[in-house]
Amino acid sequence: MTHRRPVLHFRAGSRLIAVALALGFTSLLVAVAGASPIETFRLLWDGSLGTGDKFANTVMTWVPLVLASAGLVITFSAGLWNIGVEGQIVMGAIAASWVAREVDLGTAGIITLAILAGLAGGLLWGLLAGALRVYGRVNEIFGGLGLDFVATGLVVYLVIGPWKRAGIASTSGTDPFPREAWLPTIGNKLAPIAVILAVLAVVGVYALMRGTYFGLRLKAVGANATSAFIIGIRTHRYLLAAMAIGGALAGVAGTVQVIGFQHKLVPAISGGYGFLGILVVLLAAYRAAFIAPIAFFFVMISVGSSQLSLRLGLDSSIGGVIQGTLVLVAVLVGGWQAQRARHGAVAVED
Amino acid sequence: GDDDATTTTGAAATTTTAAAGEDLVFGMILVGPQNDHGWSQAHYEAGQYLEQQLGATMIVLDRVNPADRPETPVEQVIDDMVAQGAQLVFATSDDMKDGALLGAERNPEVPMIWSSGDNAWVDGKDYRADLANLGNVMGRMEYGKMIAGCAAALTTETGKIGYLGPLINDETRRLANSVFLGARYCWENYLGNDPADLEFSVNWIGFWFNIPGVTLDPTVVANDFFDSGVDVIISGIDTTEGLVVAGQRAAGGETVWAVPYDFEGACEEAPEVCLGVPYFNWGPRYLEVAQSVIDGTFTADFQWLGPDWDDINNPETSSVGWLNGDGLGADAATDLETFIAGLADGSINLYVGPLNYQDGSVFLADGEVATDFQIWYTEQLLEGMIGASSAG
Amino acid sequence: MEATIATIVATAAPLVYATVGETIAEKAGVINLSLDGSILLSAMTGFATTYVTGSVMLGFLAAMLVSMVIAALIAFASIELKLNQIAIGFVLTLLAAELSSFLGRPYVGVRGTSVPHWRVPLLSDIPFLGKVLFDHNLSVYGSFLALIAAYVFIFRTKRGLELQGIGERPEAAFARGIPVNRMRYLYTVIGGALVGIAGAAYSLDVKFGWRENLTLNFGWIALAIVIFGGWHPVRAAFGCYLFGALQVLALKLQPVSAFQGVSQILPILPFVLMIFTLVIVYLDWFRRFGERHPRWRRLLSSEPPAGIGRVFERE
Amino acid sequence: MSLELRDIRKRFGAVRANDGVSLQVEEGALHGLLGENGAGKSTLMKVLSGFIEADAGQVILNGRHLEMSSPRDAITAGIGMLHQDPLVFLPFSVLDNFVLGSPNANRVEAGAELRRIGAGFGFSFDLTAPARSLTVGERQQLEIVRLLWLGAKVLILDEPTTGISATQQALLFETLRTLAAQGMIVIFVSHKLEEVEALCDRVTVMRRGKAVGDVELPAPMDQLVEMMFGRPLEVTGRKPGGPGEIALELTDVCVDDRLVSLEDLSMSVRHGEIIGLAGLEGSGQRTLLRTCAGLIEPKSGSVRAAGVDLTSRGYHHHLSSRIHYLPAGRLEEGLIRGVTITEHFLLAGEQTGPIIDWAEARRRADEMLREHSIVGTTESTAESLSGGNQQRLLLALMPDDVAVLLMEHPTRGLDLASADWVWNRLLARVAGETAIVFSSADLDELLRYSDRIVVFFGGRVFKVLDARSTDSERLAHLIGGRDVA
Ligand SMILES: Nc1ncnc2c1ncn2[C@@H]1O[C@H](COP(=O)(O)OP(=O)(O)OP(=O)(O)O)[C@@H](O)[C@H]1O
Ligand SMILES: Nc1ncnc2c1ncn2[C@@H]1O[C@H](COP(=O)(O)OP(=O)(O)OP(=O)(O)O)[C@@H](O)[C@H]1O
Ligand SMILES: [Mg+2]
Ligand SMILES: [Mg+2]
Repeated sequence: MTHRRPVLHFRAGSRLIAVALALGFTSLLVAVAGASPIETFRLLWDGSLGTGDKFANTVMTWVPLVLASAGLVITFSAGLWNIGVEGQIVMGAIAASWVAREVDLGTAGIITLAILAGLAGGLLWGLLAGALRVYGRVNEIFGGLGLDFVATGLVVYLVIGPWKRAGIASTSGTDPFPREAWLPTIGNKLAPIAVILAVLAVVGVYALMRGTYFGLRLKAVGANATSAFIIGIRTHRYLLAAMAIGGALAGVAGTVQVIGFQHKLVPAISGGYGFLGILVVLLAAYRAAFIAPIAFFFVMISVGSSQLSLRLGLDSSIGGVIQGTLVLVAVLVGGWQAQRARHGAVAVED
Repeated sequence: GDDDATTTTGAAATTTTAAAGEDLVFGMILVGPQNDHGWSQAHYEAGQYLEQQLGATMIVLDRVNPADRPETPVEQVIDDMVAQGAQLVFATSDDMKDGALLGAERNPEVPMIWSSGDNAWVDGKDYRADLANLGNVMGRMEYGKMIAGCAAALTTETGKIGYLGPLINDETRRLANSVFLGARYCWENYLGNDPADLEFSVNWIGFWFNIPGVTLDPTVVANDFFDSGVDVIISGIDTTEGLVVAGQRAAGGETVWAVPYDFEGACEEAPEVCLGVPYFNWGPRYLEVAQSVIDGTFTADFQWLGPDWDDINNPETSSVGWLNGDGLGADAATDLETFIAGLADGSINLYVGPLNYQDGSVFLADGEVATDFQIWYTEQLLEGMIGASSAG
Repeated sequence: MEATIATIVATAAPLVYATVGETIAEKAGVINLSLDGSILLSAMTGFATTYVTGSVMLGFLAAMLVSMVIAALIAFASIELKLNQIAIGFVLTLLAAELSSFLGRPYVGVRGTSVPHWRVPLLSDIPFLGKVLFDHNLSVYGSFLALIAAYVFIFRTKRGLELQGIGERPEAAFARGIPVNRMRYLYTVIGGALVGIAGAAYSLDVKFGWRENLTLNFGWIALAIVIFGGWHPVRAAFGCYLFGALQVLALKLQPVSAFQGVSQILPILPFVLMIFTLVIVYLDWFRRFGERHPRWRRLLSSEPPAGIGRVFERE
Repeated sequence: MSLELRDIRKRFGAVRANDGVSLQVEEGALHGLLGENGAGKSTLMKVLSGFIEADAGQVILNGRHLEMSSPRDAITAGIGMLHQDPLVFLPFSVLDNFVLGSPNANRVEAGAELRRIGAGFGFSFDLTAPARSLTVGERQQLEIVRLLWLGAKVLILDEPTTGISATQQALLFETLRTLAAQGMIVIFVSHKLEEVEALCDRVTVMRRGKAVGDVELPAPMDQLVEMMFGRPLEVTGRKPGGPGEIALELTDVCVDDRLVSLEDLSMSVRHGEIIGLAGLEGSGQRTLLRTCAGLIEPKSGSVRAAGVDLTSRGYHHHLSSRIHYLPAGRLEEGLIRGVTITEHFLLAGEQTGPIIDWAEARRRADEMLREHSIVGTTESTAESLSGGNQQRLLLALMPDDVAVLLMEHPTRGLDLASADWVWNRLLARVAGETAIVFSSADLDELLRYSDRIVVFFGGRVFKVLDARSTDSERLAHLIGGRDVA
């Protein structure tokens, strides 16, 4: 037992080590590409937070990422690798787009309906992956991946088929929605409703996992489904519920994307936030409390990296490189420490 | 004739003035990579031309499309560039329509150009009188495309030409039709063949360039053309897959050719099979626009500019051009020269009736000469072309 | 027709490499989820190396090296650090893809050297088959070789049996004197090498040249096809050709008005088929059918190796 | 030929599985290795076969130090081990299993050898059949032949008699005697005295990771028992209970469970009654328990509890009828790694609203810990508890009003004190009207606590006995499929 404290202390340091290593690696890349690392990081900061508008844009990008990540915390807790989250975002976006295009109930009505529809769209798509896993024993990774492509296929079909712009057959996107269907904003960008949704999701997921029987059972099912089942938990229902909640939050993310950001349906509507969300949750070690700041950090990098292109002529994929390296290093360092702890347990006692 | 530049002037904008060229900062928003050897690179190099001519400073952001930059919509880029001091912004893709309109609305004091758009065309379908700061520029690529079609028809041995189309809209139908008209004219008049023997098919990928999982794969389309007997591919997309595939096929012993698009240097990736390239030269007009901003005389107008028929490849005067490629045979080159001369002196006008649309309806009655409006807003592919005119 | 089939065969070659490589790694019990990123980064590296050195051979070697390093990293994280293979593979997928964009920028749209074409003398004169199988670029023949070699190795050799044993029940393999983890490294890295070849085969042959996201999604497709193929290289190769055929079909259907819009999304069919396959093999009637017709069962079975994704820890 | 193990040490975390074990075996010996659960027998043999690397110690064969860094080294040196659960590849064919890992590549020859060597001992194999279709005994036979074919001169058998039939056991013992007579060293691991006595010439006894004795056989039973457990075995019996109402009733139940199928089984359990399920591993006890628990759906027949028809109603319905199941794998199918004791109580207990009152939960958990004398804190995770404490926790998680308790191996792997504690708790429950059905491999446990014993053989009920009129010898015969009454 005496060794526990230093190990914990070391673990807290592990994030720092990871960040330092990742920054070192990306600085090297940037330097090789002929730019100044310090200037690069300064621009990332300025590019995402520099002005009120940029900040608003960053926040509006943060919203769908946080929503998707919050949902992923739930599915990861249940032991599910919900790679289908991208597809769930897309299905939410499709459902919300349908409302935005077809329903005419005034702003409040359209937006309420669109959020509900998006939620339902994502929920159903998540539930489908869950059902495939539970009743068809299709691993959720591959079921989800397949459904991602099917969802994208569906948008492409809608955009180039039934919802195409008049006289145009392009996968570029639908016509913009009528203004009544746009989320109301403060200034040009910032949609308070979207921010409220994101905050609710984070707080809700945190509370759910921290303080409820439901969250505890979910964790039990994720840690050992067989034991959980024997203890008396209806494991199938919990797996399905996890997929449903994860999907629903992803669906809301899709809704915010269409009615709050793009204002039309485009094939790339998911923005890759599903996959990015998986990185966020991995870096957050599956804990709801950390996702909001980590997601914000990631979004700063994504949004800010356009500035690198604009001002330094750097390829903006440097943003993705930083994010990926950070998570990779964090995961590896974490694994290395766990390994040391396993071996250390023996050494300390001798 | 309509070989002169047609200028339809919209409302004048109140604009800020830059004192001298060196102080001018302008933004350039590209839809694809700036080194795509196609559409985006042509714009990028026009921007460089401005920097060179005026000593101005360009701010570029490439790959501005929802797939590549989901978190950066066009209007945001425009705001950003303006915030960074841009006094003039070029939004250079049809795909940027919504963002360009919104960005112009939000920044009414900043002159902007939406290339290939029609919002400033008073007689156009989508005229926006309220946007006094957003002008349009487009080249009369119909001529380039006719020349490309002619070169293909003069070269093909199988009598089958394939058109690698992007998405389907007025512009792309217009350009595909022009290729077809050029090909049919040369096939009939220089080779003396029966037009019915010329097979002209169009396949659309769904966007200006390949987006994996969303568009059809242009490499697959090009291969499929060659597999079904096509021996010349004419590209209508922003990137060079058609030419690359042709180059590979030729290396494998097949007799095939291709015509790329958009960018002067596009033949580079496989010069030996390249019949030539119809390209845009945005520089001259962009320079005029920039100068007008400097002078404080900018007006948001609609410019649809043809080649300088005295020298279609004059970088300072011609908005569209055609460069022969290494793959073009000597006989074909001679005939092509004749054809170009005919276009230049007005003796050849291919947009004259009778011309029918694909579904048999009349596009131009016998002897009717197409108006700009009719050409710009082409509704269908022409009779005799194989391929979809619209999606359903 | 034969030209179309020949093209399907040729354009499926990189996928064949990738699925064979992944099948080998998964048979050994290691899931290399990074395929989508590995292929991209290898494609970029292969092309860049060839562009700089002028040697196609070096390009392929460099591409292999890149994917081998990624595969080794996954094996290392799983074997030494006991990390989840899926997690590490997923992170590497995204990272490698971004790296390929970042590092590949100078090589976009430049003209390189491509894989040479070689008509096989005599054989290429066989009607139909000659054109379909024996009139290709060298990397296509390589895919045939990889496929046949993998089949023979896995199902017809002693070492192949050991490979299957490692993935099926690592403890048992270890008890028989097979150094399980060392072999897992080996086969994961060999699988990675094939994935690397897949990347180079794209950028130096099928989609000659380098562009950002040149091969995006093909890695996921390969992963799906491995499952569709029931961890059998030949069945997986069939999946690759089927995928190629669907892409061509999408084109052929485009002018048919009834299919407009729908034709655009035909390429997603492999994923639907994969899910379908996975569901079917767990259905009761399929099992009963399998019991009655053992021959069919073997052909249609889709049992993953029992030890897949599981860390073998020597006590 | 001689084999010597010298001062072998091996630890797993805090557990010293082998704590300086030395052992010497001579040519032609049939050497027994005896010890209670967890004594370190398997660990020692795995070290000898190169499967695990010892922290310290030497293996000396014929006076030569062996460098044992892998099973390959052991096989090369002529040491082969048959593991407790035969390490065969279930989907692979018999022949594939036979050749896998051998340096000889010729399959035809190998097949012929398998047949030839097998025939020498009276084994026969279908070379193309998947190993999945073999019985445990047949899988062992396959492994023995394989090891001999690879040239094993030292053959280690780790508890080979669990899970095989009496005829197969007789055949196995015959085979081992023949091999020893041919000059091989055979090491036979078991915790069953009778078997060791019947087969071996010498025996080494292990306790708590140490070799505590080395005796020539035959030797007095009491001496061996004392060596094994460190004290003479106390037998605390049980007063026969007065059975009450029928708690669970099976009528003509037919079940299909992979290799085992129960046919037309009728049986009833009364409140306050204990039924022991005897039989070799995999003979149908687990299938019966899981059917009673609602985890396996019977093909036909009915399951009723307190007059309610539960057939095909599913596990959760059984639970709400107060029928509980405690499987053998404590950390696999009972407790959850990474989940604390407090959380376990929350999961198993009644839910009070959707929100958890953590302070209250901790207080209750602490109470339970004290009540069940579990060594651990409310925040300890399941895997950090010792096996005995895990079993205590599992029992503590059971509600008080259980009607039928279905248990697999209630004391497997527990030391005597823990085992005693467990049975005391169980007996207390029985007094409170609970009916218990348990399976065990320990004949004494079965005889000591059961009212009735149901003996399984080959996937069917072979005999139902009154426990008080049976002795362990008869039971052993019945388990082996021979009825000598
Ligand atoms: N971890 C597990 N271990 C064993 N069996 C399981 C497990 N999970 C699910 N099952 C099986 O799946 C079946 C359905 O499980 P569960 O009761 O959780 O589903 P449900 O839909 O929530 O309940 P209901 O039976 O009320 O529909 C169970 O009857 C059981 O046979
Ligand atoms: N891989 C392992 N990790 C951790 N502890 C282990 C491991 N293997 C064995 N142990 C522990 O080492 C001790 C000795 O185990 P071993 O398997 O050698 O006992 P055994 O005498 O064979 O018992 P049994 O009769 O039950 O088979 C036990 O306490 C066991 O829990
Ligand atoms: Mg043991
Ligand atoms: Mg159920």
